[in-house]
Amino acid sequence: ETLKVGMITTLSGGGAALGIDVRDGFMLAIKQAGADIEVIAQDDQRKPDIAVQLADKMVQSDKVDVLTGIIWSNLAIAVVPAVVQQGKFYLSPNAGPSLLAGERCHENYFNVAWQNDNLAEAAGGYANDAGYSNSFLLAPNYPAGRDMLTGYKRFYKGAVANEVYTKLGANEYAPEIAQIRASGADSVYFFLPGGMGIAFLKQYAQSGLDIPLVGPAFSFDQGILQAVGEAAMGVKNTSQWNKDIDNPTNKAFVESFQAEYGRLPSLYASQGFDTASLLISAMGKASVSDADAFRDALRAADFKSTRGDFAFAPNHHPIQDIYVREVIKEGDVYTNKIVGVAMTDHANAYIDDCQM
Amino acid sequence: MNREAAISLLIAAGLLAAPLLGNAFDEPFVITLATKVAILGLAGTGLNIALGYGGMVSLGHAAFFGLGGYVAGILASHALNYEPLFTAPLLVEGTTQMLIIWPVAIVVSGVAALVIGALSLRTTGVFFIMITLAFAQMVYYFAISWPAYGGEDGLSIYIRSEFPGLNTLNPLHFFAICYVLLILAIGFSFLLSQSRFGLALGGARQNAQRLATVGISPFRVKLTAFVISGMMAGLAGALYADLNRFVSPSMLSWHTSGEIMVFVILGGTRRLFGPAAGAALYIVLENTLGDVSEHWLLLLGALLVALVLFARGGVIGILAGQTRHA
Amino acid sequence: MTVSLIVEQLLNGLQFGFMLFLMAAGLTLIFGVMGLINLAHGSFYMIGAFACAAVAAATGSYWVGLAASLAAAAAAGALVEVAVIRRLYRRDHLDQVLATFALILVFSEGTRWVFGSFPLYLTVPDFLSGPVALPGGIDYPLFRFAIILIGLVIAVGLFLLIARTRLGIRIRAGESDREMIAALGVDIRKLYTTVFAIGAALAGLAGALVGTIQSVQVGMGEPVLILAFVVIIIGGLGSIVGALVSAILVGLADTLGRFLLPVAFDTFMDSSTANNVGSALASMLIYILMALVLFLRPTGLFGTRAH
Amino acid sequence: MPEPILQTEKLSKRFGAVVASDAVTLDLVAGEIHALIGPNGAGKSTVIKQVAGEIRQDSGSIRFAGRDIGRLDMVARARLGLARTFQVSSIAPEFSALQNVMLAVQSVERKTFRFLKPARSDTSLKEQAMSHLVRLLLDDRAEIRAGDLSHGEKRALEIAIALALRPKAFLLDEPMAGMGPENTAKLIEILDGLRTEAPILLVEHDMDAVFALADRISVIVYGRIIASGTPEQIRANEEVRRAYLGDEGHDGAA
Amino acid sequence: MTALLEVAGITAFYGTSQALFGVDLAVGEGEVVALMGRNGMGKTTTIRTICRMMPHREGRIAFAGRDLARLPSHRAAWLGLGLVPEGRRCFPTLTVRENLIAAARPGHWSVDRVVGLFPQLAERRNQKANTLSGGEQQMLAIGRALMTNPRLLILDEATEGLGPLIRREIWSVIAALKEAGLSILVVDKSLKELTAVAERCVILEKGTTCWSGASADLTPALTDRYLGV
Ligand SMILES: Nc1ncnc2c1ncn2[C@@H]1O[C@H](COP(=O)(O)OP(=O)(O)OP(=O)(O)O)[C@@H](O)[C@H]1O
Ligand SMILES: Nc1ncnc2c1ncn2[C@@H]1O[C@H](COP(=O)(O)OP(=O)(O)OP(=O)(O)O)[C@@H](O)[C@H]1O
Ligand SMILES: [Mg+2]
Ligand SMILES: [Mg+2]
Repeated sequence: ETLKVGMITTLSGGGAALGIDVRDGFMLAIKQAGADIEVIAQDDQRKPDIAVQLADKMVQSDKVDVLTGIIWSNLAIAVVPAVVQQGKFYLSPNAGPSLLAGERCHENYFNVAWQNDNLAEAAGGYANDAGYSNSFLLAPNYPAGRDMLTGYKRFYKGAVANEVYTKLGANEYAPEIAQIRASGADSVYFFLPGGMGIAFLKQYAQSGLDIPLVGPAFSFDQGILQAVGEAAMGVKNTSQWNKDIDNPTNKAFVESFQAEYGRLPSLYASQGFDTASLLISAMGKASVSDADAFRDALRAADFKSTRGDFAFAPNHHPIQDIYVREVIKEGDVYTNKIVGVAMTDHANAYIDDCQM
Repeated sequence: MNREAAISLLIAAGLLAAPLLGNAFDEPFVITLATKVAILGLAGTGLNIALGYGGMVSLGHAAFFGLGGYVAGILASHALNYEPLFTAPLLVEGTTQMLIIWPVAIVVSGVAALVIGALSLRTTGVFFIMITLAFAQMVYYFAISWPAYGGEDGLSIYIRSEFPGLNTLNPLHFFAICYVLLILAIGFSFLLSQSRFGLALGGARQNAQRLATVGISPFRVKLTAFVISGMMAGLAGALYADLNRFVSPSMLSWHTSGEIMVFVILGGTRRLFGPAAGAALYIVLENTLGDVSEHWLLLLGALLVALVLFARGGVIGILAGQTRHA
Repeated sequence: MTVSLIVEQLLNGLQFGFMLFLMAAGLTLIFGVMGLINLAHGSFYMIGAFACAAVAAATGSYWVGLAASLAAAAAAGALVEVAVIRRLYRRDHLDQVLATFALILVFSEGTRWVFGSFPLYLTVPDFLSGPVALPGGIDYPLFRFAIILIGLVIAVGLFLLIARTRLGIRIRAGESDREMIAALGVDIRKLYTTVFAIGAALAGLAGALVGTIQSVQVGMGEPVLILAFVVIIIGGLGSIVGALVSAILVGLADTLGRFLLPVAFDTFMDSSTANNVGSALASMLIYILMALVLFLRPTGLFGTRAH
Repeated sequence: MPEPILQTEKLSKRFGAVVASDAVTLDLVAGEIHALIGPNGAGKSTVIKQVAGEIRQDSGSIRFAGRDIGRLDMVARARLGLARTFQVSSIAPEFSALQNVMLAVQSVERKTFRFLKPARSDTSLKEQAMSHLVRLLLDDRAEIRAGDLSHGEKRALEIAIALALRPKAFLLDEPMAGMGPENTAKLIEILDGLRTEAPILLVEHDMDAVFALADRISVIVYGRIIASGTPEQIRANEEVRRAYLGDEGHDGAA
Repeated sequence: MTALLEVAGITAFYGTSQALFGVDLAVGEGEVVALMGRNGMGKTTTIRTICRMMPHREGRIAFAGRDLARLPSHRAAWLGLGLVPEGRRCFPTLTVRENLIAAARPGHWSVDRVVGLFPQLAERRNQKANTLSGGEQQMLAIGRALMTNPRLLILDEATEGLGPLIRREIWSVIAALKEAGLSILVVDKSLKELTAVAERCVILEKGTTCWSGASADLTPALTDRYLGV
């Protein structure tokens, strides 16, 4: 029978690019598999209260079986616990807050992207490999920002030159750049998603500083890179996916995505695609009406991921390789190339906090 | 009965009928939406007292709305985690009883309104708009970066708070609570607007100097109205927290202030049912336009512009004509 | 902490101040002088940035892009004034709030429709690119000096326009009594359309210039809107000098606050709490500043008008 | 002479270079109309504003009903019984004329903070307010929006509000301005009768009215009182003639 | 002779309430006409329709041979209407000088001539209008209208709030302007001065012209009946 999926994601306003990529990746997988899935995708406007109400609607009125789509951690925290309590499945294509990985983990909650700290941890690991010993850390002042610095420090072994939290949404980084200059750091680790990252990278390039930058993939994703341009060239960043990961699934995905939508897929598109692939694999094994069987089928993660090997840790978050990428230019297009592996079969730090 | 009264009755009846129909036709989401309309209408009714009757254009009501929400969230989360709020000087436990949460929310937001109002009422006009915004933004950034109750991530309540004799988890019951409170608030606004205090408040809005020369302190009158207004917004916030079983700083953001203000203007300032009508229209548009197009915000914007241009005095204004009680 | 760091931060604060002034310049005219509440100011800012980015990409010339930003924003401004704002002069101020709030939705979503959801590329033109070396070993980006310079020019220009020209006198007269100035023989409608378009063009120019070193994306105008209002209110309505002074004050407070507050708190609490509290306070700082100024001077620093 | 109810002592106020009032010493005793006249810009309104508390004097003191009110705000002074009218009508434009007066009545009753009882059902409030409108020939305009009244009607409403305050003293700033001849005559009659209720400090440029009404006249020029006395004394004063009256006083006598 | 200003049978409304029910009035070239009536009879409303600050519904208003019906108020002003409005309406945030030059049009009157007429304004050239005394504002309003160098000067209670000496001064200015050939329409409360300077009077009662004729024909019976004196 038809499986009903409710997708709550950001389709309007500033953060829409991410939501659209997740949705497009997700839909592509369904289309390719010809799976019998009905997707109801709706815009959460990046507001937690709207997201909660959409979840209510999808559960109560649309009677969906599975929910997915949320981009932002704060929205996920608002929506997921209530949804899974009502016996629905939630597959996260992006947000992976520590709360949902640890204390508030749930048997019906699966994260197909990463635990939030993962890419930061990998960046810390990479910093060790690169021989950095005095890092300057920079993130916006909100929970995800603090998690991203904690994740880095969890693996990074060197000293911390300074740790600076900026206002969320800040676009002006001259004061921080001055502090970096004065700090004597040998590397800068930063987490500044979206427009913040664009502004920072451009301003950093203008400042004439040449201390190496490293960060999680979020500021270097395919959509954003074109806007940063030259200023991002050569920067190392960590990601569980890149378009040049060498496996047939990924190759096919990148090609078909480009053919379908006329643009290169981003990290988020791959996550949307993988989420749908996981769902389809589980559908093949069990009916969603048999929750236990369906859950086991999901847990088996018996699908071909665009990132290669993929398995779930006990708290239903990925065990996966995380790569180091470098920003390059291919023709006119700025993109990433994998230059190394930061961590292999990496899980997450919250497994022990999770009792399910 | 004049025309506005008839329309008001119609709106009240419609808002009551929608969830009942939703329930009958197995569309429970309609109940949620109607509840949301009632709650945001309540917040708007509160703002209408300050903005409409008192002429105090506050762009900071999200602060009171959010504080009410956080009161509910914090009390409930302490109760659910069995952690007392304070141990010294006396033991204060959390609670999930609406009948306790509401008064606390009302008092907390009232006190906040008293402080913010007292400081802000030195200014008038757009300066007042901006200083109330400033205070709300302070609370907002504080909530975002203060980790104890979740910061930007917010705070989940998981279980809706309880009301004696009702099952609040039943959407209809919860709607009934919100609806009754909305009607009570509107009734109170009506009495207030017709009372001697309402007369003085209108005087303060139109000409504070005139009021002062007849020996009534415009400051005291306005501050009183501002506090009442903030209290209603706080109560609405507490209900909103229970509706979503979740509070977050977004309740405190200037968008929320702006949205509540839009409900009031859209419905018609100084119209008793204006805020509820505005909230209903906005929420219905928000929930139906999305199916029309991915670019539904554009449609919404265009519709709102058209409404401002052609519907003087808001929705109630076009329906009921220009006259209104001053 | 070295002297040169402090000097550099002061310079940053000053520069941020000029940037703020630039962002607020258009609003000074529309809101501060004409007295129209225009929440869609940020949209003109965004339109300028997108026009500049798109045209610069198409033509390869940053300068043509800048010209396009002026033209596009002015056109949008004139259109908005004629189609919407003009019909609201006789109404409650609040109708302007609702209408321009709605216009934000229209412009943001319209821009996303035309340009897609991804940020656009816009970067510093080559000959303004890179740092210059200042005495004391400070490298400072050349483009930021250009922003200071342009900010100054606009400040002086606006000041002369408002305070010294007949046009300025008429705008101010219209702000307090449109009917009367018209009865005396001034075509106030045309005048207001023109000035609104100029205000929008200034916003567009600011969007292009600031977008060059920040990011060009949908929604970029929203934080600007609030900042610009803050600047004008602190300065006092109608006062160009006030707007400039207040922009610099806000710029310095914000820059020094985010840099010094964590350090200051570090002296008496453990460093991670200090960092949290300090940066939390820093993000509230400009609002604290605004509340303080308004508490002490309810019509702003240089304001006399209580409207 | 009885103890004055209102007494200003050396009130001074400067605005930059302009000395708006310069050591103004004035008093008002029960039962009298004391006119304050002088050229435009001489500082008459400034005196009224200082007494009413709209602006704070730079120096000097004000006593009213036996207390020093120099530091009280407008509201407190009004509550002590000072009723003031404005040179430029100051009314609540969206309220009806009647509601404008009701506001004053309820203030006198000290019953403003009543939230639940409808004011319109309060017949005594309404009746009292109406009686004051009747006095100023405004009864058929009672339900009109005050902002829609004609200029002269607004001026009359302003007086009605002051009457409704039943004050201990009136401060009237050009009450006749803008009123037609008929209403002026009517107002002269009203003020004439009013002086026994409460004394009036009257600022007015209508010399017919001033000479018809005043028991005492003080003349202010450049912020300074240059003469004070009975109407006859003032009319005869050469300096006053030169600075202000011209030959107006003679006409008034004629 | 065709009149400079001709108002015939106009009616006008504020919202739904009618204020004018048929006003007729004419001002000839170089003529001074007084518009009279009790408070609230429609004098100001008539003036507002002439200056196009509000529309009329029926009737005709022509100025210098042009129908004003479709003109916006600034165009009417360009034809040569100069208004001293009721209640002064100086631009409060502008200085005295700025008030004067805001709408100035070239001609005889200049800032220097105006402050020559009202020396008190000279010292206050750079003072904001909202800090002027009432009488000073009135002088400013008159000066501002003169600065537009009108063909027809319309004075709505222009001597309100002025002291006796200045008032006399204004009346002699009006007389002088009349000598110089300016047409004037004037509303004022002081009958004596009005009838001295105006050739003709028009009296309004409840929004209609109830009497008009030469000043000389204005009998005490008439003034008692229509003006209450
Ligand atoms: N805020 C102010 N700033 C500067 N000058 C002021 C201010 N207020 C009043 N003045 C000046 O003080 C003087 C006295 O003004 P006031 O209003 O008391 O005059 P007045 O006697 O009432 O005159 P009128 O009869 O014309 O109303 C005037 O010259 C006026 O210009
Ligand atoms: N804005 C308005 N809205 C509604 N009615 C108005 C408005 N202005 C004036 N009126 C009414 O129109 C009528 C004529 O008013 P108008 O101002 O023309 O009288 P006027 O003859 O100039 O009186 P005054 O001598 O008092 O200035 C009055 O009854 C008045 O109440
Ligand atoms: Mg005066
Ligand atoms: Mg009149």
